[in-house]
Amino acid sequence: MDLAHDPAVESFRAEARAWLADHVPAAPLPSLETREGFAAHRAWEAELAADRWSVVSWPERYGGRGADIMRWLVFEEEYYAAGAPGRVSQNGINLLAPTLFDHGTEEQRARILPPMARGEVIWAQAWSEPESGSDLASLRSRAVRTDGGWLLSGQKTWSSRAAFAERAFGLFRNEPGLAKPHLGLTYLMFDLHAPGVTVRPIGRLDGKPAFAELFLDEVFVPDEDVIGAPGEGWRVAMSTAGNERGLTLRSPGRFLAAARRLAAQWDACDRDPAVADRVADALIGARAYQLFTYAGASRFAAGDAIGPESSLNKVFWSEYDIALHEAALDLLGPDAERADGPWAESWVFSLAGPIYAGTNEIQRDIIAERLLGLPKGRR
Amino acid sequence: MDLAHDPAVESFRAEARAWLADHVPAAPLPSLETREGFAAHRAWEAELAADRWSVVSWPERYGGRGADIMRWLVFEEEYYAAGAPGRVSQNGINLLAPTLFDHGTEEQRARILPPMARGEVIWAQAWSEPESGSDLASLRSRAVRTDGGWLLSGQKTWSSRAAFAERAFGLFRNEPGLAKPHLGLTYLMFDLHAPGVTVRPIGRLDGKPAFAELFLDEVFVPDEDVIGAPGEGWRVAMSTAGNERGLTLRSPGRFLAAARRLAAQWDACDRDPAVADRVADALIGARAYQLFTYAGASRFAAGDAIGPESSLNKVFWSEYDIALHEAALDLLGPDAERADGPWAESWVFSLAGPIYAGTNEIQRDIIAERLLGLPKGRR
Amino acid sequence: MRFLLDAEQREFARTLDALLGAADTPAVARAWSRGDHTPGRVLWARLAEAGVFALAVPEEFDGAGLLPLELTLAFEALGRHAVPGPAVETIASSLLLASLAELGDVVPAKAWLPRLACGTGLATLRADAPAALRAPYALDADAADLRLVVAGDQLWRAAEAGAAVASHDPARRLFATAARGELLAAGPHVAAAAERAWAWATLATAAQALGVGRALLERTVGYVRERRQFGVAIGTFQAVKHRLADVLIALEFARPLLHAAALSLDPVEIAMAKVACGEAGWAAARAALQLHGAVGYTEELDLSLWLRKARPLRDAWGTPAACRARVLAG
Amino acid sequence: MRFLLDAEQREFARTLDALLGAADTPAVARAWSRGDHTPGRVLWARLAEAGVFALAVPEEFDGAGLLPLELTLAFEALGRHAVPGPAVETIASSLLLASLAELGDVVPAKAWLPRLACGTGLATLRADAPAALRAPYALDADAADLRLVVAGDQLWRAAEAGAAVASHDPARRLFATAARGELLAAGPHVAAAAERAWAWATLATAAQALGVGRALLERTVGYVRERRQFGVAIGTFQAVKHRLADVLIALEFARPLLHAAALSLDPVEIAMAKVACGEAGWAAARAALQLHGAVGYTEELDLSLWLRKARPLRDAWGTPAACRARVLAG
Repeated sequence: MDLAHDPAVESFRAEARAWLADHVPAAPLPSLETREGFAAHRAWEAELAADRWSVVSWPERYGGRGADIMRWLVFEEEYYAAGAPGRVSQNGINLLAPTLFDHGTEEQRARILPPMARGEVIWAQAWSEPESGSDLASLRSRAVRTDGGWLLSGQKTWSSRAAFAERAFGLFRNEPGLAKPHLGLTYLMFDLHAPGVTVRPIGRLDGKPAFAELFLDEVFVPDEDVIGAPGEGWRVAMSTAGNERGLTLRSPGRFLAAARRLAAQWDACDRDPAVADRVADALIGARAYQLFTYAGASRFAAGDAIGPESSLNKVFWSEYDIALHEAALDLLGPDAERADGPWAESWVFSLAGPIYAGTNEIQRDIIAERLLGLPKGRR
Repeated sequence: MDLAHDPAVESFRAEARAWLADHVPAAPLPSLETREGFAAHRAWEAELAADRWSVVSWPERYGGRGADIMRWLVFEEEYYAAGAPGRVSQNGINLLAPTLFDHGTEEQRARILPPMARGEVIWAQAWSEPESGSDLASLRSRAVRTDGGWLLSGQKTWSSRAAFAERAFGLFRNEPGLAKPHLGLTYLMFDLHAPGVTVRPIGRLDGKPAFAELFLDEVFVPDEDVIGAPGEGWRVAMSTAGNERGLTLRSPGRFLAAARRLAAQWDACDRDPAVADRVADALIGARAYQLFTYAGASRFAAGDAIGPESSLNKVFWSEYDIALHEAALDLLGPDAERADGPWAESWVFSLAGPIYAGTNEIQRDIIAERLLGLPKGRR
Repeated sequence: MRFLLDAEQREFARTLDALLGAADTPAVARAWSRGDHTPGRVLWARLAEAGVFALAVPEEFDGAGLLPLELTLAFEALGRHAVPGPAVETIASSLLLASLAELGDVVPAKAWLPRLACGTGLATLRADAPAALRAPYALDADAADLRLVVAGDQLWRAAEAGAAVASHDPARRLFATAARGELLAAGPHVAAAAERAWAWATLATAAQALGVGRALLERTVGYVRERRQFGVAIGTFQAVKHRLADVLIALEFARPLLHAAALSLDPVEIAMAKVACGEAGWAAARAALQLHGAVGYTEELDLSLWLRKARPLRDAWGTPAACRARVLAG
Repeated sequence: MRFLLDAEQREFARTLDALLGAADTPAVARAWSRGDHTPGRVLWARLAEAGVFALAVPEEFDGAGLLPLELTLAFEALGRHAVPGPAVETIASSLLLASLAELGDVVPAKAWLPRLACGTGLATLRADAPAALRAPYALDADAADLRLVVAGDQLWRAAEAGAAVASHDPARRLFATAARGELLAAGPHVAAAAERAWAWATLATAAQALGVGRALLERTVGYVRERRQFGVAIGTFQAVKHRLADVLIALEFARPLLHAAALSLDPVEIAMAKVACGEAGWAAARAALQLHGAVGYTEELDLSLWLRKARPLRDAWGTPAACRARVLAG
């Protein structure tokens, strides 16, 4: 057991750090949830991609560096330590791309991944529906077979990035009325500007259109944009959901950087004793999350699959993130109210953490039932 | 709306304070959960009773002072502020006596209450059974009709005070097999030294025999020791349970005194900043609990009944008590481990708070269903 | 002792609640957020008619006398209905001017108190001292007719609102109003009067936070009774029940502190009430957001009007940390 | 990097677990609580045979060399099985003597380390300095063969255990052992050696707390699957599930900190591990007590053996407050 990275990984780290030091914008970009900020973040993705830093873990032929999971973690540490911008391509890179690697065709990968890596095509996710939030198996939007493809109809919601993105991916019911609701679903990709698609941006708490409602009326999708077999969508999507909750959604690098920022702010506030415990806990929690992830990555590198322990992960980081931001705001005193403050946007974002990617209530049910073996059935 | 007591109440307070200043033992009595301490506390009850301070809210003919609820609250404030001993007669005074006032006969009251007031007869409660903790309606111990009375058989547990007490009260099933499990129960009083009773003391976490298991084998109870009608036990007991959770189980005086002790200890520890927030919250919580109780007492004095809001009360004080003790122990640092420390016994006692008198899980269900109107059924 | 509202007080609260319930306050708040103050001023006039802004104005200046308990009832209602505008600041300004008058400086009181009491004048104020309770911005200074700034022992009437600073709550418009313009008063009596004004501001803010928490709880209870997932109303899930039970406990144990603080006007009791009401309101917001899920995270659901107010009110006119320190100072 | 136990380490942990699982450790702990050390010493010898007490003894003194990671595995197992006795203190004493030897003072090491490593000697120690990590009592001084007391820059071997002080955990017997008897060493190297010893004591205590938490969780999961109320196993209630899920999260995020601290022996990392393991163990105890209900509150249920240990271990060799301060000191 050791925590020292290989020299090759450390030289990868040094290379990333040097590149970031040269390229990270001095001033923060405008919020990526605005049209102007979206464009600025898209340009940043192109800049990353130009030197093959946008998708380090992908194979080189799609624009990556073939980095293993340790290198990916190290890259993320450097990325956030450098104060680099949020990732507008996150849905595509973290949710769709892993699905394509596991279930897509070579044609799909070659066609879809390089423009994703360059930020030319930004992807929105289209999972939820108005009546299907946590209960994803109850989806009702339909995919009806037509000549050479499918016609999508129905309504999707909480589609993050959809206000400004080009394309989206999600599950649609191709065979209604089956006994088990998670059967008869198909995983499809579609164009947000196709005929029949209406995108209605939704403002989140701070008013920024961080997600949208999608109204689909017989939107044609060619067969080449189905991932996996028709009717197999649930199984295909669940592997993505595992990724989402697991190693890729929140890299430890984010929280290490945030905890260091908090500690620096606390130093600057004369080490306010009323917040001391929470600053210590932020430092401890960031390190714990990093080490927990290293342990998972080591098991993954040794050939183990990522299992339901990703639910531990989701609950931990989402509650950690809120606690960290609450401490930061409390250090600001009455200035915490300022929407232009140093923690303001990430605080608003943190409040969504216990809700999305499976609410923490659902995650705790999963932990209790699958990891502790408590009986299912009631909630 | 006002918070000033009547002059008559204030002079009652002054009388109580003066008596307590003269009589409260300088050194704490030995733990009432030991044989020696039980005897010492019984003697203290007699001393209280000699000057009619043991049951101030009872009518004078039974040894009380006919104090109204405001006077009772004021007495409790003075009692705990004076550092007076815990009440070994608590089960009888707070649980059985209110039941006798509501449902007993005049003969029962005249026979039972005065020796209870003098500490001559100490009462244990005998509610729970091994398979019926929170689920009290599932009781199985039986009362079988016999000539001039009843024969009790079965097993009771968590019978507090029973290791050293004289008598006990509880519910027994006189008519098994009815459709609704809370029907067919009878409320009876019995002698712990009667033939057929075996008392097995149970040590609590600190080893002291704070409760006992009772094995009953055809224990004869005369009709005069049934409270209310046979089969009406559930209804009779529930009025007591309301009292238990409500105003009488934990008087605000206890927590005001404890919070003041904590604040004094904090002062003596150089106002340790790591515990400051919790000391402030202890002071705030004690005052909130006092005021909440005053509001309830005012409504009660104005003729309202005590309803399910007593569940708010139970959850609040039990969690408050633990938080207060945790702060106190943290001020002690590694000395918190000492079983002879200033907070040791009351800390162990506080840990039982969220469990007994209806677990806090049950109380929160009640709050959600009866006060907020959320749907019943699942848990 | 009778720690219960009397019939008149209950009637006052009921009347305000009915008035506000019929006033489409969400629309008023949304207009205010856009900078359209017209519906807000119409509502303000009706609240003044109901007596709200006379509760901190002595009778000699056309007020109702100082009635702090009624004030908490009114501000709980304002919070419950998400009423926008510098209501706390108007009350605090009234107290400030009334206190100056008591201390012999009667001119500003004569000029302004009757207007504030009858609702034709809106006031705001800003102060850097006392440090622990500093109010660094003047709320809604753009909408206010009277902008007071306390700087040390000077009281200024600012001619301009100054630079705007965005709040997390768009219905709260903050301004860094500068201490210049007309010097209304100077001397140690300014600091004394300001201290009294802060106490009332803290009390009124605590009441408003409690009302916000109550609205959040009520709306969330309504939502979880209706919203179905996994085939049942989510209000049947024990995790949902227990979280809402905890919110109710926090709110119900905060209210008595608020009323006691109003009765005594003791600074420690006011600080206690502010901690309890502010934290309860914010706990209600956290629970409301979590149990509404994604829909609660949108600005278009009216819930956001309360969600975004809860944390600013927790910190305004005395953060929990500052108030806990006040409690410990004794 | 490979942040995973290797096969040998996993085998070591498994072996200890099997050994202890077959040793009726609850009976051993109960005997120890009564002052009957015989079964405890028998078990101690078997643990020594398995190599536990050699993990902090250099090879030149018949030890296995300093193996902090293996130490955390061993102490997690000791905690999980509620093994009584001054195991942490014996390890810390070994480190203290080994460090003195490194610093040139080899006599006490020669006299004691071989005995401690092979399990024929039990050691305890007490210290007033450093203040933040003070260990005010010598654990099980009545049972120990070697009683060390650090007082400033002096190291004493006490002839007598001194006055007994009761702990909340009757299996932990505390003594106010006095700094007198034989002066083993004096000078600044004593303080330096002591600091290293404290670090190992903190690490071992953290591991023990984690093991205690794990046992409490396992036993509670077993109980709630069986215990029925209202017609169902109480483990079907969501409130029960969520509380146990939170305990699992706390334990699972504490363990990596423990292993990292063992790898680096960095004082900040050790302090982090102690906070996380100590708090997780105590959270597990609170949940275990609540979910067992009254039966968990009795000493006769074996659960009490772990329940009573969790809070003393949280505070021993570095309270959470002291460790958080260490983290912040950087």
